Formats: sequence, C-alpha cells, structure tokens
Amino acid sequence: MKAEALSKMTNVEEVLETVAEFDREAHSFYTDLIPKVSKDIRYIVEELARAELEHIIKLRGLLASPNMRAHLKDAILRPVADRRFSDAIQAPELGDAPDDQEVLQYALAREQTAIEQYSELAANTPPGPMHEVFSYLANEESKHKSDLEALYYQIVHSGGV
Amino acid sequence: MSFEWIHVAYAALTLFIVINYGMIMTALVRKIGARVSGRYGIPIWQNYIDLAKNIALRSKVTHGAMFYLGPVFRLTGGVGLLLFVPTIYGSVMHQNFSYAGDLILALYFVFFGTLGMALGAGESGHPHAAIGVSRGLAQVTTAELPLALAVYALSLQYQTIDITEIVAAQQGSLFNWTLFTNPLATVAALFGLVGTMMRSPFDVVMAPQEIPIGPPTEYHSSYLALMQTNRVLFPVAKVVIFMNLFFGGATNWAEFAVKAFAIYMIPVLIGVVNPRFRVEQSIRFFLKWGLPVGILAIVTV
Amino acid sequence: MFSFQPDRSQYPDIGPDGKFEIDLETGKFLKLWQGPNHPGITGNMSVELTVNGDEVVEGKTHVGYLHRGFEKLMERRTFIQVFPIVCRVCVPEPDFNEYCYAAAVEELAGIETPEKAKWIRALILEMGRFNSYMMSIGGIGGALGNGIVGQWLTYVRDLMLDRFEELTGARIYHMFILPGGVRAGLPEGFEGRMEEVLATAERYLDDTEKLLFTNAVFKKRTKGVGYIDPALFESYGVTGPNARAGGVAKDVRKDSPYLVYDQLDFDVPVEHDSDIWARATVRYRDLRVTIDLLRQILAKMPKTGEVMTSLPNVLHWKIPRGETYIKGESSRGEYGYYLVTDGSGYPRRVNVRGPSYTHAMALLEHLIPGTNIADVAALMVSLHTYPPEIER
Amino acid sequence: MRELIEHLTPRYSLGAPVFQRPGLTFVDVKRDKLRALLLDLRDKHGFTHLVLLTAVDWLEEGRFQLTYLLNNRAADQTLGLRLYLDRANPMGDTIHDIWPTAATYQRELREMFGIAFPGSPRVDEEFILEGWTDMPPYRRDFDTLAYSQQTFVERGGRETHEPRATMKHKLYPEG
Amino acid sequence: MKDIDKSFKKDTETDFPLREEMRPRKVTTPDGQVIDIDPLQDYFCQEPPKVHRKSYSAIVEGFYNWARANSLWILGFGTGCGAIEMRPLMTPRFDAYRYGIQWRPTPRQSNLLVISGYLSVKTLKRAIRAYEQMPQPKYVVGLGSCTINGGMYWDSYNTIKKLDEYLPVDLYIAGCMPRPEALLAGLMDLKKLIRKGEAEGANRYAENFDWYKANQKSVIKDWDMPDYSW
Amino acid sequence: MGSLRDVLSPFTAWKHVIETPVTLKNPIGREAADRYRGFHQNDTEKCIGCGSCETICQNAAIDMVPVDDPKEGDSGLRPQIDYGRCCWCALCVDVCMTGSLTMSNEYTWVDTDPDAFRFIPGVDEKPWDAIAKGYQRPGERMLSGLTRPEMMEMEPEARIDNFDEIVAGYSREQAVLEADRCVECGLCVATCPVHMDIPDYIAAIREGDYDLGTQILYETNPFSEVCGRVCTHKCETVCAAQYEGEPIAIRWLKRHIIDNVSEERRLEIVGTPQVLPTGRKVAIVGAGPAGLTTAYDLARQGHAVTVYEAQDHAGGMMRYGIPEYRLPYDALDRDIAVIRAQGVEIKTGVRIGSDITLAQLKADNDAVVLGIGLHMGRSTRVPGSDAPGVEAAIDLLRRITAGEEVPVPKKVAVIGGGNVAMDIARSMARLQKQKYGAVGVTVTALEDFAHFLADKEEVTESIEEGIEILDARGPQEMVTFKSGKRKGEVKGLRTWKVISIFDDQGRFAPQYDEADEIVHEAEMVVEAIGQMADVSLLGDELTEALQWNRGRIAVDADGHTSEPWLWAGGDSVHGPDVIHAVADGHKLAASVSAMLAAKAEVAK
Repeated sequence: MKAEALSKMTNVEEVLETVAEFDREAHSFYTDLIPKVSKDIRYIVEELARAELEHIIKLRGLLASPNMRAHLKDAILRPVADRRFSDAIQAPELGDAPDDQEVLQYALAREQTAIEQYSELAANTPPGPMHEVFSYLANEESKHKSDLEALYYQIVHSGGV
Repeated sequence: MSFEWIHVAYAALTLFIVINYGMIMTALVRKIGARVSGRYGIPIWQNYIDLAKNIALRSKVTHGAMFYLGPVFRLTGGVGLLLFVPTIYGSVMHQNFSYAGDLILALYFVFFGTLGMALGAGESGHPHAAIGVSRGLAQVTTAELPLALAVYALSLQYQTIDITEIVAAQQGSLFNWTLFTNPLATVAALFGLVGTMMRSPFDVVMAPQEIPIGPPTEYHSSYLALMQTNRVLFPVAKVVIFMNLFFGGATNWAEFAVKAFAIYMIPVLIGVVNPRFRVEQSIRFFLKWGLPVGILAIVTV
Repeated sequence: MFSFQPDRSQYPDIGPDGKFEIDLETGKFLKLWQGPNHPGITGNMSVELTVNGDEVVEGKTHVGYLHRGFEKLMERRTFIQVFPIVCRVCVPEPDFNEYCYAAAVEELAGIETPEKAKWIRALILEMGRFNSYMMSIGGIGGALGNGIVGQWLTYVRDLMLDRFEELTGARIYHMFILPGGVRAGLPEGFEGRMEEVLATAERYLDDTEKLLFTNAVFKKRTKGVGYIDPALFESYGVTGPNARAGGVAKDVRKDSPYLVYDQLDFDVPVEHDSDIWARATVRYRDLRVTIDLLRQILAKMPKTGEVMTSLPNVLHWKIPRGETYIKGESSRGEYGYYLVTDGSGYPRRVNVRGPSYTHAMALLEHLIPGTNIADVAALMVSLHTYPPEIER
Repeated sequence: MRELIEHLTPRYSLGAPVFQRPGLTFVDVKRDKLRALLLDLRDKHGFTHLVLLTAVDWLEEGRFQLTYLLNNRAADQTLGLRLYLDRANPMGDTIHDIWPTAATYQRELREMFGIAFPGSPRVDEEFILEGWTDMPPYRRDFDTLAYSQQTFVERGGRETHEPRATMKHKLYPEG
Repeated sequence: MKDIDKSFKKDTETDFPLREEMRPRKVTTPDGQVIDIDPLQDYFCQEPPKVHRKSYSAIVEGFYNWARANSLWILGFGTGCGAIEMRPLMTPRFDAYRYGIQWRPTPRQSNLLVISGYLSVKTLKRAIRAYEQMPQPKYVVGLGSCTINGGMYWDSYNTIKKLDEYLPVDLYIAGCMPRPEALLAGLMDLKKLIRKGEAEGANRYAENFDWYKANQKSVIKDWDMPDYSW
Repeated sequence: MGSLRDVLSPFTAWKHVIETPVTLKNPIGREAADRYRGFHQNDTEKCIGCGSCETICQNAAIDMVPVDDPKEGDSGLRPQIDYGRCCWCALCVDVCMTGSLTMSNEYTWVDTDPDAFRFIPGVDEKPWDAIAKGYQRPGERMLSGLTRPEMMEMEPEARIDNFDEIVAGYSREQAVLEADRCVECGLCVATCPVHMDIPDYIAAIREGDYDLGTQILYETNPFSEVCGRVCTHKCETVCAAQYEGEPIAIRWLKRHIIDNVSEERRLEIVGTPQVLPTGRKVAIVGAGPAGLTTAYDLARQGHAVTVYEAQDHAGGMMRYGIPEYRLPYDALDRDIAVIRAQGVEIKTGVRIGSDITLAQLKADNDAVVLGIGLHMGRSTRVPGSDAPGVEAAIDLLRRITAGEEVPVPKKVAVIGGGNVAMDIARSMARLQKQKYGAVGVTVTALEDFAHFLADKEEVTESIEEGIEILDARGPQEMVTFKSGKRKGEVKGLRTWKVISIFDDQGRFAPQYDEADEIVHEAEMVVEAIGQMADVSLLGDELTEALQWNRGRIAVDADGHTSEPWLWAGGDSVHGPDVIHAVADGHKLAASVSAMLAAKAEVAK
C-alpha cells in the first residue's frame, strides 16, 4: 500500500523538523493574512495563527524533553504523506480579501493534510514514545479540525429562522 | 396457741410469700385473659415494675387525712384478713394469728378494707369517687350476703368458728371437703367470691367505661402503690379463706399455690367472657340467686 | 318471685312540662360529666349528666372538642385541595366523605366516573362499613364490660386495614376516591387476600355471636334498654341501623341506589325492638351482609377498565354555580354532602350531614333521662356516633 | 316532582324550581310561607325526613340562604327549600316543634352564622365553640387563616421562594 | 388556596363575658363567716407546680427511671384523630401491654399524655387540665403532624399549631396519622429518653410555668370547666 | 329469662386461650404496603423546581428552597417538606409535572426536636431515599391536561396554492382549555428573551380579560401579534408541561389574546406617549423587530425617533424573510401601526451607506442604532454553487414578498434543514402549484430528523403539502448541464448520505457514506443554510474603528458598540430570532435613553 518507491529511511529529528517548518509557515501565513481580511472576520485568522503558534510551542516542548531526546536519532520510515505535507507548506491561493467561509475552508483543508500526515507517521513508528508522540499530534490536529468544523457549522450552517 | 414474738416474723414471712405469689399470680391471670383476646399480655413481672414506678412518682397530692388513710385501711383489711387466717394448715410458721374466733374476724376484715376505701375515696372530692363508693357499697353488701349465709351454714355444719378446725375437719379425703359435704354453702359462698372479686359481671363499680374506675379514681403514686399491694394481697387472702373453708385448705405451699390459683380462676373464668351487670341488676341477682342458695344451705345443714 | 318497684325511684318531681324538675341547690342532684376524657365515650365528646342516685335525670351532650372548622377550611381550598381534608371529617369511616364529596363535585362539574371506579368505590365503602361495624360491635362489648369482643374485632379490623393499605396506600385516611374516579386499581392477588380476611372475620364473628349475642348478661343489659319509639324516627332524623332496629327498613343503598348497589343482591336486615339489643343485632347482621357484599363486589367487578378520568387542570378548576346533595348509606345512617358552588375555584359552602349529628345530639339527649349511669355509655355506643362528624 | 312543585307554587308563591337531577329539586320560598309549607310537605306529601338545615352566606348579595333539605323516602325525592334572610339582621323561624332535631341545626346556625332563631331550645348556649368572642366563624368575611395567624403561634424558620422571582433575581436581575 | 384577607383583624376588644357564678365574690358560709371566693382562680391553676429534683443517688434515680420507662401508663384521652391508631396498640395485633404500656382512664394514674393529633382550643383546655393533674414525672408525646406545626389544620381558627407552646413535649411522631408501628417506635424512644433521665418535661413546665400559662391564656378565653371532667 | 345456653355459650371463648396469639412479634418497622404513602423522595435531577407541588399542597407543607443556581427550565429550587404540616395525601406526587416526586413506604420518624421534621427530599439524605416501594403515580399525571387542543388549520389541499394564513388561531373554548393546562410556574419567563409575563397573560385568557392580556403583552413586547405567530417560542422548550405531555401552546395563546382585541381597542389600551417630547433625536437603521422595538420604547419616552429602512416596507425580516402564509402582512402592519402611533417616523426605501451615509446620521442625531438584520444568504460553496439557477433562499423570499418575478421551475431542490429552508420550499411549492398545479420540491438537510433545526410543525406541514424532505444528506455538488443550450445551468444536486453529523462531543463533524449518492434532479437549487449580515454600510473606516466579536459588531451588555454614538442589536448581533431582536430592542432603548438622560443632565 505504501508507495515504497518514494520511501526511504529517515530519522525522527528530520521528520519533526519538517513538521515544525510546516507549522511555522502556516503561522506566518496566517499572520500575514490578518490585515488583509475585513476586521469583522479577522478573529478567525487570528485564532488560526494563535493555534499554529501554540502548536509550535508544544512541539518545541516535546523536542526539549529528555525523554524525547534519546529517540531523536531513531530511524523511521519516511512517510508517504510527507510529500503532501511539504506541498502544503506552500501557501495556496486565497484571494486578496477572502471572506470567513473561504478562510475556514482553507484551514480545514490544511488540517486534513496534517491529520493524515501524523497518522501515517504514527503508523510507521514502532510502538514506543515516538509512536505516542505522533499519535498525540494526529489527535491534536483532529481536535483542532473538529473545532474548526464546529465553527464552520456555526458560521455557515446557522440554519435560519 | 400462745403468742410468741417469733410469730410476728413468721407472719411477716407469710405476708411476703403471699404478696409475691399474688404479684405473680395476678399477672399470670392477666396473661391468661390476654390469651383469650389473642394477645401475649403483660410481662409476668409487670406488677413489680408498676409498683416501683408508682412509688417512684414524685408528686403526691393528698385530699386530707382520710384520703391518705383509705389505702392504709384497705391494706390493713388485706393484711388483717391474711394474718388471722391460717395460710398453710398444720404449719407452725404459716399458721399466723389464727385463733378460735377467726372466722368472724375474717368476715369483718373482708368488709373493713372496703369501708376504709369508701371513706378515703369519699374524701377525694371527686364525684366519680363519691358515686362509685355508694354504688360499690351497695353492691358489695349484697354480694357478701350469700357469703355470710354460707359461713353461717358452715359454722352450723362444723359447729365451730375456728377456721383451723374447719380445715382440720376437711382433711383426709377429697370428699371431706366442704365442697362435697355442703355444696350448697359452697355455691352460696362462691356467689360472694365472684361478686366481690371486682370482675365481670360484677365490676360495674370499677368499670372505666362508666364512672372511670370508680372510688380509686383520684389515687395515684404511693397511695396507689399501697392499693396495688392490697390488690394482689387481698384477693389471695380471700381465696385463702375459701380454700380453707370449702376446699380443704392447704398443707404446703405447692398445694396452696395450685388451690389458690384454681379458686382465683373461678371468677376469672366467668369474668373474662361476660359483660357486666348494672349495680341494681347485680343486687337483684344476688338477692334472687345468692340469697336463696345461702338460706337453703343453712336450711339443709 | 321478687317484685322490686318496676320503675326506679320517682324521686325527682315531674314538672308540668313532663320533665324532671331539677334544682341543684336542693342537694338531691349531682352534676356528673362523662368525657371528653372518658373511656366510655365514643371519641372526644362529653355528656353532662344530672344524676339522682345512679339514675340520670338529665343529660346534655357537649360537642366541639374536635371542631376544626372543616366547612370553613373547605371554603378556602380549591376543589382538589378539599379532597384530602374531607376524609378527616369522620375518622373511623372516612370513605363516605371521600365518596360523597367526589360525587358532588362530579355532578356539579359534569364529570363522568368510569364504571370500574364505581365498583372500586363501592368496594372501598363496604370495606369502610366493615371496619366501622367492627369498631361498633367491639365498642358495644367494651362499653358493657366485655373487652374480648373489642379485642378480637379490632384485630379483624386491623386485617382489613392491611387490605386498605394495600389497595389505597394508607391505613386510616385513604384519600383514594378522587373526583373523577379512584387513584388505582386492585393490586395483584387482592381478591385472595381479601377472602382470607373475610374468612377470619367470619370465624371471629361466629365466636362473637356465642360470646356476646347468646350471653345472658348481655341480653339482660341491653334488652329493653334505650328504647326509641319508631314514631320518633322522623322527627329526630333517625336513619340507618338505628332506624332499622326499630322496624323501619331505611337504607339509602336500597331506597335510592348509588354506585353499583342496584347490581348487587342483598337484603336489609331489620329488627323490631328498637332497643340497644336490637341495634347491636341489626349491626351484627348488617356486618354479615357487608361481608357478603364484599365478596359479590369482588366477583362482579369488571376486570379491566379505566379507574380515573383525566381532570381539567385542578390548579385552576372552576365549577359553575350550583348546589347539590349527595348521600350514601354509611354504617351509621344517611351520610350526605351538601355542596354549593358559585362559579369560582372554591366551594361556596360544603355542609356535611353526618348521621351522628342527629343521633348524638337531640336523640341522645332525649333518650338519656331516666336511664342508669351505667347505661349512658352503652346507649351512646349503641347509637354508634362518631363525634368528629358532629362538629366537623 | 314537577307536578308537586306546580301544585305548590301558587299556594306558597314558590320561586322557579331548579331540577338538579332526578330526585333532587331546589326551590326558593318566602319566609312567611315557610312554616305552612313545611307542615304541608311533611303531613300531606310524605316529606317526613328533615335531612339537614344549613345556611350559605352570600356575602356579595347581602343575604343568607337557609337550606331546608327534606326527603320523601317512599318516592325517593329530595326537596331543597331555599329561604333568603337579610344578612344585616338575620332572623329565622324555629322549626324545632316540627322536627325536634332541627334544634341542633339551629344552635349551630346561631353560633356559626349568627342567625337568630328565637324560641329554639338551648339556642343561645355555646354549642361547638367555647369562649368565642369574634364574629361567627362561618361568615364569609371571617378569614380563618388571618385569625389563626393572629391567634396561634406558628413554627418559624420557613421560607419559600417563587420560581419566577428566583429566576429573575438570579438570571436577569435588571431585565 | 385562597389568598389571605390581609384586612381581617381579629377581634381583640371583646372580652369573654364571665358568667355570674364565675365572678369573684363574697360568700357567707353556713357558720356565718364571710369569705372571698374567686372561682376562676382554681381554673387558672395560678399556683405553679413544684419543681421536683432528681434523687440524690444516681443509682436510685437510675432504678426509678428504669421502672418509669417500663411501666408507662397512658392516659386514655383521645384528643384527635390519632386516637384511632392507639386502639390497635391495646389489641392483639400490636399488644403494647407486653412492653409495659397500659392505659388508665384517669389522669391521676397516668404518666404519659399522648396528644393524639390536633387540639382544638376546647380540648386544649381539657388536655392542660389533664396534664396538670397527672403526677410527676409525666411525659407528653405529640402524635402526628398537627402537634408539630398545625398539620392539616394550619389555617383553622380553632386548633393550635405548636403543641410545645402550651405543654412541654418530650417527643414527636410525624405522620397523619402515624401508624401504630410508628407510635410504638416513638414510645420505645420515649422509654430510652426516660431511662437516660432526659424526659423532664414536668420540671420544664414548672420552671417555665408563667410562660406556658401566658401562652395558654392567649388562646383560651373561657376557663370555666368542671374540674373533674374525665 | 335467659336460657342455659345463654349462660354457657360465652364460655366457648375460652378456647382461644390455647391458641397462639396473633400478635406481631416485632411490629416496629414492619414494612408497609407497596403503595403506601410514606415519606417523600425526589429525583432532584428530574425535578425542575416548578413549584406545582407547593401550589397544590393544601397544608402549606411545601416550601421551595434554593439548592442550586437556576438555569433555563429549572428554577434551582427544590421542594422542602414540613412534616409538621404534611398529610400524605400525595397530591404533590399526582400533580408533579416531571414525575420526579414520589413517596417511599417508610413511615417512622420520631424526634424530640419539633423543628427537625423538615427536609428537602433528594437533597437531605434520608434512609428511605433508595426505597423503590411506595406511592408512585400510576401512569401519567391526571390532574392537568396532557395534550393541546387541536389547532384549526387549513387542509393541505386548500392551502398549497395560495399564501393565505394556515392556522386559524384558537377559539375561545380551545384557548381556555389550553390556558387551563398551565400550572403558572413561570419557568418560561426566564427563558423568554424579553421575559414576557407568560403565566399572567395565560391567566388573563382564563379569566377572559383580553384587555388585561393585551396590556401585559405590551409591557414587554410590541410585536405580540407577530410573535403570536412566528415566535421561536423558546418558552415552550422549558415548559413544565412538556415532561409528560405537550408543552403549553404559549405562542398560540399569545396570538389568541391579540386576535380578540380589535386594532382600535389595542391602540386605546397601548395609548400614546404620556411624556413631554425631550427634543432628543435618535436614528434607527433597519425597521426590523430590533429597530422598531427600540423606536417604540424610545418614542414612548418622548424622544424623536426616525427609522430608516432600505426596503419599501417596514418589518425587516419579519416581512421579507417570513412567508405570508405564516405571517400575514396585515398582522405585521397592525403591530407596526401601534408603533407608528407612538410618533415613530419610518422612512422606507432609504438605504444607508448609499442614500444617506452613516456619518450623516451620526451628525444629525444624538444616537444611532443599527438593527440591520441578516439579509445575505450563505452558500455551501460546493462545486457548481455559482452556476445559474442556484439561488439564495433569503434573496428569493425577499423577492417573492416584494412581488418581483421569480423563476418557478418544475423541480426545485432546497439545501438546508432550518425554518428558512422550509419557508422557501413551501413558498416555491405554492408558486409551483399555482403555475403547474403540482409540487416538485425536494429539501435536503444535513441533519437527521432527530436533530432537525426547523420546527416540527413546519416539517409536518411541508410534508403534508407534498414537499419531499430528505434528512441527513450532505450536498456535494450542483450538477450542471455539461453541454447544450443550457450548458452551465443547474440540472441537479448531488448529495451523499450523512452517517453521523456530530462527533461524540456533540460538535459538527459530518461523516458521509459515499456509496449512498443521490442526484436530485432540479432546475433550481436553493441554498438555505444560513444568513449573514451585510455590514458594507459601515464603510471601511468604521469597520476598522469598531470592535468586533467573532464576525459580529462587538457590543456590551446594553448593545452599545465601541463607538459612543452607535448602538447595534438584533439578528446581526445576536443571530436570527424575532423575539431576541425584540429583547435587544428593549435593551438598546434602555441604554440609549440612559445615555440621553445623562446628556440632558449634563446640559442642565
């Protein structure tokens, strides 16, 4: 099932680096976006940026933990989704003055990518602290996505009287 | 029989035994009555507790000297009755102060308590007591009439008024008992017994449903305790007379216990299952049935 | 053999109005109160006797010791709120209050009672009658000094109270007959347990008959005592067993059938002597009828069906202006509720017509003069009066 | 029943009858005709049983209603006679000579409603109440709760809350 | 429930008219003495009862209390509905006799006054009289909700609400009315109280006699009654 | 007299002496019957503290005491029972609206302290809390009605081809019957956004005093006639009657009052402002419920109020969002007439931002209030959602009301499960019926029927009218003609089955069953999934200057924005709901008026 052609061995540190990079990019993307959108929907973008920042901080904390350091050099299989992950780092098109719905749709797509990425990483990692880290990250992202979806539903599918 | 000081102690012992016997026996009889109702009834030692409780009560209201003396008289009646009647035939210890004329004295004591009670209750000032006394005296007097006649018949039959002698005459065989030698007198006397034991159908004087418990209505605390003591003593003392006069007396305590209980049960047997007569109905009953039997007993002697 | 004066002393003079002339100052008379704290009084009431010797020359009944102002209290309660308090009007047989009140409200509000509820109501009423008669016969025994009867029959009544409890959820105040029906149907296996009680009751009643009704002393005390002239029944409002003891077969169940009594098969026992004996006997025989009725009701009762109709919201239930009178045959006679409504949410007036009201007041006062003190309690018990329904 | 009422109406100038249900009829009577009517009903028409005698206070209308409930057992008919009395000075006519038991009812009415029945036995004696000095308690303007609160001590320490007010106080105090 | 008529004012002006024979007056005795009599003086029972101290010896008092607890004589005064549930106690089903509980027809011989339910003012007067006639130590049990806080008759013009305003109550049993079993349980609790020496209501009554009397007088206007009505 | 038998037979009683006594060995604590009415139990979770038990208790034995903070539909009070009063009649159990109050079969409670006989069942722990036996109400409550009277409605056949109002309103008998079911607990009052005195006006119906009823309505709600028809009736969701039956039809009862008062009488009852003009001027943008309520309140306080409305008629969403068959325009007009009678000037057809700028309003008035509503439809933005033939429901509804020509194809698909979706579906159905004599509307909703947003009666009525409602369908694509004359135009809607719409935490997370795919044939697809406010009138500068709160203008509790002269309220601030908008209106008016008073104070 795995696209073994593309896969090769890598180590944890590298993977995590990519992840961090992804988040950093996202954060700066959202931060840049803030002034572009109308003030009334700015809160969405601000929240997204804040979430990414939190994510970065969390990841850094993880990397710093002594328990993790021992495993940083563990070799793991490079995940298939890695490529898609890297792709997503590039900011897609989002118009000049996107409205709330567009921003949310964009963010949801990004989250979906992240979830898939982490899930695959977790699946490829043998049971151990690293596996738990990736599972945890996947879980974090899906929680985040759920939050966004709820927000989306609240804003867009408000029903009507 | 000459008087000796030791007899006082003996008499006290008799008194003690009889009181305790009465305490237990009356409780037992109440339990038996309760059984007929379908109940368990009071504990067998309930009489002791009640007595202790009544003594333990703190307030004592008196209505005058006679109110106080009433129960004393009544108890004196009971004690006197017992003390001048031989309790256990042939026993030196429990011969008490019986003497040649004790039958007369006994009859007197049977009345004495009632009179004392009447005086005491009368002084309590309660109309229930007053009415109770008048009704009670009227009824008791007629109830005693057949008893008096029976005793008269007995004294004619045995030619003595010494209870000990009468008992002696009945010894030997069951058929020497007055019950068999003079059944009419026995029946007449039993009229008296049933009539004076304050049980249905002749307890209208003490009935709670009409004039609530009649004469002793005002009595409480230690006065009542005194009366309670008498209430267990007096019936037994009375039963002792009947035992001696008609049922051959008792030669030991066991026989005493059985016989006294049996005689005591006679009014109980009747009382438990019958309603009570009105006073004038009781009087009429004794005059109509008791008196003729008594007279007949005398006539047939 | 002996002839005592047939009437007891004629000591008090008879005045021109046919009554005794009583002057307490003469000292010939004594005032004697019976009650309210008195074991011979059927409940909390009192009789003020004037005695001469132990003959009573005048008796006045005094009531009000149990007065709670029910009829006033009902006026400030809504129609449903009246329901819990009506039963308290008569302690030993509360169900007639519940039935009469419910029926009166139903009539004025135009509510239909379900068929099954009617049967259960009749069942409850007969159970109540059973208890009431048990108390009454036990009370007669007790008043005349035969406590055993009272003990036995109170025990039987206790058994019936267990059935009451099982059916209604309460022992004394059942609060079961709501306007609109009854609270619930019969519990599982009720008939069987009821039959046990009835069988026990019959056994005890057989014993009671031997103990009380074939008892020379009892006969002596009751026959010819407390005679009520049947001619006076109407003027003194005598109903129920008291009238039936005098040969008048008055019974609302027959005269004006309510609930399901027209579907039941029963005779009304009648005695003719109109004295204490007759009154006790007629109750005893009526009790036997009641036992039979209980069996009939349980057998004929429909097995299924609603027991309660849905009511309008009782919190603001208003009943149009009107008045009605509902009566039933209680164990003591005609029991009735006179209900007046004025269109508001509260009854305008509720008047309870308890049979004791006439029996214990005017009638008792009429009967007492000339009797013996000892008979006063018996007389009262034989009239079977319950003070709470006099003063309410 | 209808025939009887029709028969009696002209003679005793009865009011319009109310046929509450078969067997129960109410009709208004005038005070001066009451006695004759009662006697007539009792002696000629079989209404021998006085079921009850009571009063209803129509405070708003300023009158008392006396209800005489008579029963004819043979015909299973009950007839309620309604007699109105002026509330300001209520005075009824005693019928204790017709039905002795009425004396009790009249005593009660005297005490509970303050309706006078001159000539009725023991009518002015205390009946149910004792030491009563207030207005007759069954009158509508007598408030039993108020009287009870002013007379009898209640156990304190109870306080209730109204759901609506509580919620207002807690949830939207200024709204 | 109908609203209370706030404007209603109880008539506090009218005094109960004292009957002629109840008024204080001078009477000439048969032997010519002139004495003052005040009939109501007796009815009011102005004289406070004596406070009876416990026995000096704890053992004696303990024994006494044991006896008192095991010989409870109840005054057979059914003041209200609850009386009907006292009857089963005397009868086979419950048979309270086996617990040393008995019924006496006169207050003089009773130790326990069971206020069986509500007390109308008229009965309260009799209950007080009965209570005062009982010998010390005496106990009062409030049977049913009516004795606790008025119960069903909380708005009645003729019933009291708090029994402890008028009599010293040792124990309350909730219920309307309490079943015989509950009453029996209450009596068992009372026994325990007595045995512990805590049922000193009579002394409480004596110590606070003025307070009790004031309360009683505030509801009872007519104190005239035969002093032996039981 | 008396035979020997009479003398001897009594002695047979002695046979009992050998029988075992029938006495209970240990009577204390003997278990009572299963149905015995003993001490109370209360399931405090189920209890809502409505106080019906207290009301019915004829002994005044029950007090409602606070045990918890109140929340919607729960007063936080719980019954405390005084066993110094209780008579164990169990009416409280019978009347209990939720069935939480029951009784155990425990009956012994002895205490030396008379004050001890009180407790809160379920809160104060008692030994009998867990006893299952005891009195429980058999079945549902019988002491108050369970069901509403049937509302007279037009039959589907009669109503489907016209826009006549469907429901007839209650008759007097029905209204009394329904009003009778109310237990007057007042739990609804807190939930009602304007806190209408619901129990009071229901009581007024019972008493037949419609004038009083109208007066009570107008104390809190100038749109009573509108609300009597289209209110979201949050009150009914907390109604105590709903637990074992249907909630009280509070909305219909409100309507019943207004229906029974003529317009003239209504004007008389409400009257006109009884104060002197203050000379202060307030401009209100948007003649919807929020704006007009503000105007009504302010005008009654003597301020000069002008309402600017972009559309041709006042009423806002009430007119343009709600179809006529639900809310006839003359009903709305009557409500507005009362408001106009207070001296409120309503300028219609004036669009702020283009006709007059906000800045100008600011300059001319002491205060400006925004009540602009949600007039822009949301789009799903699935592929094809910009194709011709895809319409926004809100826009379509407006056009229908304004009398503009709208395309009426034979087949219409509606996306959305809310009331707007129902409104547009039913409106289109009517137009279809008029045009073709047949209805061809399919509603696809994301939610399943259990979680439907639209009112139940809306859904039932729609189905009655021949509208197909498919629940749990997620829109995936608007299918368009790929070729031909109509290339690019919509020809259908492709949806997937929704397996679950919420995750286990109750948040939106639709899971689709891709296999269950349907293409709904339709020439018009109407998106009715939600609305948003058109805030363009604010202009960039003001938008930038204002504080915002999650896409909406940030206001404080009183509706005051971050600009001192500007207030905002209604749907655009608090979401779509007439009654909320009215509540907002009151708040705004209070705040504005307080500010004006302060200003006047300063001026003095």
